[in-house]
Amino acid sequence: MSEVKGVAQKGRFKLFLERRKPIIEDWKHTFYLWKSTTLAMVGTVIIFVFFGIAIFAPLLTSYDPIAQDLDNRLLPPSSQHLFGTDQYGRDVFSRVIYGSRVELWIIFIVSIISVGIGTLVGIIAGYFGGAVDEVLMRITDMFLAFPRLVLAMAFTASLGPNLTNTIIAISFVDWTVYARLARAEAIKVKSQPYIEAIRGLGAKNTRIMAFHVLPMSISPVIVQLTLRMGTIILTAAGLGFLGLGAQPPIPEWGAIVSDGRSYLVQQWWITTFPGLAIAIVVLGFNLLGDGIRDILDPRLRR
Amino acid sequence: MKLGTYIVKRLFLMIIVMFGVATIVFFITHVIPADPVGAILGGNAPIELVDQMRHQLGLDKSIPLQFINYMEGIVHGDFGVSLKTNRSVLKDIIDFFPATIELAIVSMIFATIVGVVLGILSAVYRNKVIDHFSRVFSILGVSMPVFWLGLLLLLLFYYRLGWLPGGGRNSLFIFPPHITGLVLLDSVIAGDWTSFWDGLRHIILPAFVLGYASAASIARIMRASMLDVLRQDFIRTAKSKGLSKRVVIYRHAVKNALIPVVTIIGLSFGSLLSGAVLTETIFSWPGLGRYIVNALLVLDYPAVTGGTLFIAFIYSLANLIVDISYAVLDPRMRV
Amino acid sequence: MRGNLLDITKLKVVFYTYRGVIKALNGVELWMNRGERLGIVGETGCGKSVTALSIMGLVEQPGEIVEGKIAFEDKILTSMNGDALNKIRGNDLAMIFQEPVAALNPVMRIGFQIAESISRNKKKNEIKQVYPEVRRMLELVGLDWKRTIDLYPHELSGGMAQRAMIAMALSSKPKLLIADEPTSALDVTIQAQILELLDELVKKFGNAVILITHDMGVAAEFCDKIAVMYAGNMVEYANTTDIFENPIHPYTRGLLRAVPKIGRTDELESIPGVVPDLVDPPPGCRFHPRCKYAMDACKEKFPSLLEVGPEHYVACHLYLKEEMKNAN
Amino acid sequence: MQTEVTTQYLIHVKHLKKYFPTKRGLFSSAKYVKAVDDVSFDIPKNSTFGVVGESGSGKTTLGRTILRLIEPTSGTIRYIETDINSLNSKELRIFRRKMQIVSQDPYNSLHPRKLVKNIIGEGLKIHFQLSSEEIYEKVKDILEQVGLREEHMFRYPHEFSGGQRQRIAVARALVLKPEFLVLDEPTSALDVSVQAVILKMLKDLKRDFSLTYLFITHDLAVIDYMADYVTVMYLGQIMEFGTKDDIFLAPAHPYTFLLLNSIPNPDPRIKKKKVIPMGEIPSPIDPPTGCRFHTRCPYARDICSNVEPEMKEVHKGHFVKCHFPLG
Repeated sequence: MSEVKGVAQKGRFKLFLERRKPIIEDWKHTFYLWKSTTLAMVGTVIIFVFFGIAIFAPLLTSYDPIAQDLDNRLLPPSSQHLFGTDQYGRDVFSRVIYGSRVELWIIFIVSIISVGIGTLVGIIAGYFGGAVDEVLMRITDMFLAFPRLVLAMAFTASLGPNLTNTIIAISFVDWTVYARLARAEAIKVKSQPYIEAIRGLGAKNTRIMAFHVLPMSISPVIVQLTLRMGTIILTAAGLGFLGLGAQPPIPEWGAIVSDGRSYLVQQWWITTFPGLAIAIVVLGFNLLGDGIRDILDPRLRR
Repeated sequence: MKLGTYIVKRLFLMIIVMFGVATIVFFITHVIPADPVGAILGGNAPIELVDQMRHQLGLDKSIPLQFINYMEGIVHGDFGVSLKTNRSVLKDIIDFFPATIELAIVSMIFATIVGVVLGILSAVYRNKVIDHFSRVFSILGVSMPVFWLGLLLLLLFYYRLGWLPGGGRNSLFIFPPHITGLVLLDSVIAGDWTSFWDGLRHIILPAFVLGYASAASIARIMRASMLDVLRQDFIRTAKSKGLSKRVVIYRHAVKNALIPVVTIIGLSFGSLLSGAVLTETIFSWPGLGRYIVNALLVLDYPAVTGGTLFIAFIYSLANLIVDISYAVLDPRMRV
Repeated sequence: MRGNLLDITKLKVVFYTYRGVIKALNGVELWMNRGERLGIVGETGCGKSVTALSIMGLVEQPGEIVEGKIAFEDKILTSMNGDALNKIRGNDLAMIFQEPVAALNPVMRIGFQIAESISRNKKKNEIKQVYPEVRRMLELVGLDWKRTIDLYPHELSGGMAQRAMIAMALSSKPKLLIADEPTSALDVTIQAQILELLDELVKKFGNAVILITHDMGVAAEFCDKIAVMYAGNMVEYANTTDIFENPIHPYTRGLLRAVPKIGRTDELESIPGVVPDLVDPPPGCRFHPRCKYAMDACKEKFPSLLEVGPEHYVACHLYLKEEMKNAN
Repeated sequence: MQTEVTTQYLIHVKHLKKYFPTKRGLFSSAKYVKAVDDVSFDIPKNSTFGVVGESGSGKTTLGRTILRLIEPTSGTIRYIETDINSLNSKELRIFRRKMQIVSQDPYNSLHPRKLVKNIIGEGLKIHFQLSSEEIYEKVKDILEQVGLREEHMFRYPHEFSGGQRQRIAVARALVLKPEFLVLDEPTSALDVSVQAVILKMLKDLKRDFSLTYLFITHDLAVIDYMADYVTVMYLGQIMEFGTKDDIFLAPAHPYTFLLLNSIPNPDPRIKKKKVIPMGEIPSPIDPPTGCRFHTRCPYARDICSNVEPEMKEVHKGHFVKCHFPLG
C-alpha cells in the first residue's frame, strides 16, 4: 500500500519537475551567465570569503581583538602577528578579522532600513504620481541636497558617535537613492501594458503594487544595493576614520586606519592592512554588483 | 526664452529645497541633541555657566521660537558665533571656503578630463588593452577608501620619496598674493610663478586623491554611454553617409554620449565635497571640510549649522548649473 | 554579372550571440540593373535588412559576412577596406531607414546633417558652404527650408523627418538608394505622400532603388521587380506582376493568401507553423517544416535558383523536379 | 409568426470627452490634448464594432476610456443599463469581469516574470474563490480554446512568439467569461502570416463565446475583414459611421475616401491615379476650427474652416460629419 503511494509520490515529483522545467532552465541560464562573467565570479568569491571570515572570526585567530598587551607594542608583521601589532599591543590581524563582523553588521542593518524606506516611498510616489509624488520627491530632494558624508557626519555627531548611531545616520542618508530608483522603475512599470491588463482584470491598487509593480521594480534596486554596499562600508569607515563613527576599542576598519595614522611612517602595517581589507571588500561588492547588473540586463538575457 | 523659463523654474525649486535643507539642519542641530550644552561643557559644569551658555545659544526658548530665530538668522546670513573660534561663523566660512573650492575645482577638472577621455577610448577600443586598463582603473577608483589612498600616497611621495610636500596649501615662507583666495588663480593674476609652482605642488596629491573616485565613475558612465550611443540608429545613418570613423565618433557620438555624463559630473561634485572632508583632514588642507569636522568633534553647533548649510547650498548650486548645461547640451530638453 | 548595377552571390552573414551563432543570411542571391526598382519583401527576421546593411558595408560586430560576394558595378564591395567603402557610401550608395526621427542625430540641426552628406568629412565651416544646395534639396522634398533648416530632429514629425532623410540620401546623387521600410512607422496618408515623393524624385534623378518592406501593397505599387525572402534566403525573384499573378514558391503563395485586402471576400489563409530559430535552422530548404508540398529532397539540400519563366527565378525542389521531368 | 427584430445594444456612449492636460509652463495656462472630443455611438450586441483612424485620432484613448481604464473628462458610458461612470471603485472592479481588453503590444502586455499559468489565473484569483485545482483546470481549458496546450502553462512569456503571446493575452481576457472585448490593434505588431491566424481565431471565439468586439485598428483592410460596423475617427472626433459596406463601398466623408485611396493595393494591375490628403495631421492640442479635416481636405470651402459640421444621416444608419458629403 505504502509502496504504491510512494511510487505515486515519485511520479508526482517528476511531474512537478517536468512542469517547472522552464523555471529550472531559467535558473540554469542565470547560473551560466554568472559563470561566464569572470569578474562577477571573483566578486562573489570575495564576498563569500568576507562572510566566512565574519562568521568564523573566533576560529581564525587566537588573539582578543580588544585586549591590550603593552609588552608587545608596534611589532612588525611576523608569523606570530601576521599583520603586526598596534600601539596598545593588539594584534592587527585579529582586529581586522573581527572588524569584518562590524562592517557586515553595518551593511546588513543599513540595507534593510534604507531599502525598506526607499522602496516604499519610491513605489508609492511613482505609482500614484501627482501630488503624492511631488511631495515625496521634494522631501527626497532635500536629503539629496547634502553631500552624503557631511549629512551623515552631522547626524552621528548630533546623536552621539557610536556604532548604532552610525547605522542610523547612514540609513538616513542612503534611502533616497532607492526612493529615486524605485520611483523611476515604478513609473516605467506602471505604464506598461501588462499592468493595465491586470488593472483591467479588476485588481486593487495594493494588489498591483505588491504583486506586480514591486517585483518588477526591485531588481534594479537590488543591483544598486549590491553596488552601494561598498559605499556603505566606505561611509562607515570614513566616519570611523574621522572619529565620528564606531568608538574605540570597537575594531571598525576605518577607525583602525585612523589609529595607525600617527604611526604611518614607521609602523605602516597598522594603516595598510585594514585599509586593504576595506578596498578588497568594496571591490568585491562592486564586481558583484556590476555582474548582477549585466546578468539581469535584458539585452544579454534575450 | 524657453531656457530662461526653465532656469527660473529651477531656481524656484531650489529655494524650496533650501528651505527643507535648513529645516533638516535645524532638526539635526537643535532638536535631536538631548543636551548640547552638557555635551559641550561636560557633566560637572557649574549651573550658572550652563544657563549662560543655554541663553547664549538660545536654547532656553521653545523649539518653534528657536526655529523662527534660526530661520531669520539664515535669511540675514547670520549663523551665529563659533564657540571655538569666537568669530562670526560666516567670516570663518568665507576664510575657509576658497581652499575647498580650489581643491574641488582642480579635482573636478582632473576627474572630468581623465574620466571622459578614458571612457571614450575604452568604448572605441572595446576589449582592447586600453579598455582593460580603463576598467581596472575605474573599478579600483570606486573601491578604494579616499583616506587610505591619501595616507598611502603621502607615505610614498612625501615620507619615502620626498617628491611632494606633505600637506597644507603653501610652503612655510611662501606668501601667495590674496585676491580671490584661490592660490593658483591669484598667483597667475599677480604673475607670481614661484607661488604658483608651490601651490601646484601642494595641490597635486590631494586633488588626485579626491578626484580619483570621480574620474573612475565618470569613466564608467562615459564608456557605457558611448557604447549605448554607438548602437543608435543615427550612428548607422552617419556611417551610411560615408563619414570616416573619426568623424562619426567625435562629431556624432561624443556629444550625445556626454549628455548623461553631465549628470554624473554633477553628482560627483557631491561626492567630491564629501571626500573633501576626508582629504582635507589628511592633507591638513585649511578648508571648510576640516572646519566642519573640527566643529563636529567639539560640538560647536553654530559652526556646524553654518558649515553644513553652506556646503549644501554650494552643492545645490552645482546641481543647478548641471541641470542648465544639460538643457543647453540636449535640445530635446528645451521643449 | 547578372545585373549591371549590383550582383550578390552566395552571401552568408552570421551574428555571434550568447545563444549561439545566428545564421542570418544563408547564401543570398540578388541582382539588379541601373535605374531599376527592386522590392525585397518578407516577414520579420527573413534577412531583408541584413542584406541591405551588407550592401552598405554596415554589418558590424557581433555580425560578420562569412562568405559570398557583393559586386557593385565594377567594384567588389566585400573585398574593400573601410576607407574605400567610405568613398562609395554616401556617394554611389545611400540609405534611408524605418524610424526617421531616430535615424537623425538628436543634437544636430537638420540643415547641418544634410550638408554633411554633401561635403562629408570636411571641417565644420566648410560644410556650411554647401547650404545653398541644402536649401534646394529641402525644397525638392517638399519642406520649407526657412522653417526647417535650423530645427532639431525631435521638432519634426515622422513624415517631415523622413523627407529630410530623403533629402540627405539623395543629395549626393547616389546610383543606388536603399530604403529600409521607409514608411512602416508612418500613417497611411503620410505613407502615400512619401511614396509619391520617392517615386517622383527617383524618376527625376534616375536612381536605382531597393525598397525593403513587409507590406505587399507598398511593394506592388512602387517596384518593378520583387525578391521574396524567407529565413535568410531569396526564394523567388520576378517582375512585380509575375509575383502577384503567378507566384510559384509555396511561401510566396502563402504570403499572398494571408494578406487582408479591401473587398476580399474569401477567408484569409495562414501559413502553419512559425518562422524557424536561425540559431538552429532546419536543414535543406528552410521553409520545408511549414510547406505542405515538402519532400525528402527538401530536408537535405537547399534548392538552387532556377529560371522558370522569363526573368522569373525560384528556389524550390518542386520545380527542380518538374524541370528534370521535362528534360527527360 | 415573425416578431420584429430590434437591434439590442450592449454599450451606449454619449458625448464622451477625454482631455489630457499637457505640461504647463510657469506662466502659461494649462493646455489640453483633446484626445476624444465629444463622441457618441452605440455598440450592437454580438457585433464587431470597428474603429479606424491614424495616429492621434484618439482611437486608443477611446477604447481605454470606455472601459474606464482612463477616467473620462465628461460624457456617459452605459453598459446595457449600468452607468459605468457612476460605479465606485469597488463596484467597478467587480464589473470589470464583463469587459476585457487585449492590447497592441504582445511583447509588453504579459508580465515578464510570471508563468503563463499565473498570468491567466490572476483574474480568476481576483474574482472567484477557487481552489488551485479548479484554477488549473480553467486555465488549461481556455488555453486549449486559443490553440495552446497544457504544457505552455509553465513557461514564461519570453519563450513565446508574438502570435502565441497574443493568444495568451486573449486567453487572459476570456478566462473571466466577459461579454465585451476591446481589441486594440491586436495584430499590428505581428507578421501577416501570423496576423491571418489570429484574426481567424478572434472571429471563431466571438462566435463560440457570443462576444461583442470593439475592434480598434489603423489598417482598413483588417477592419474590412473583421468588422460589421465601422467608425472613422480623425483628431478625436467621429467623421463617419456606418456599416462596413457603407464605408467601403460608398464613403461619404472626404477623409474616409482619401484614407481608402491612400492604402497601397497589393495588386499591381490597379495603377490608379491617387488623390492624397495634403499636409500632415494637426496637433490635437490646437485642433483646426470648423471641420477638423479642412486643413487637409481637397474639397474644403470657406464654410468648412469656420463652422463645425453637424453629424447627419446620409441614408439609414450611415452618418457623416461633413458639410459636403460625397456621392
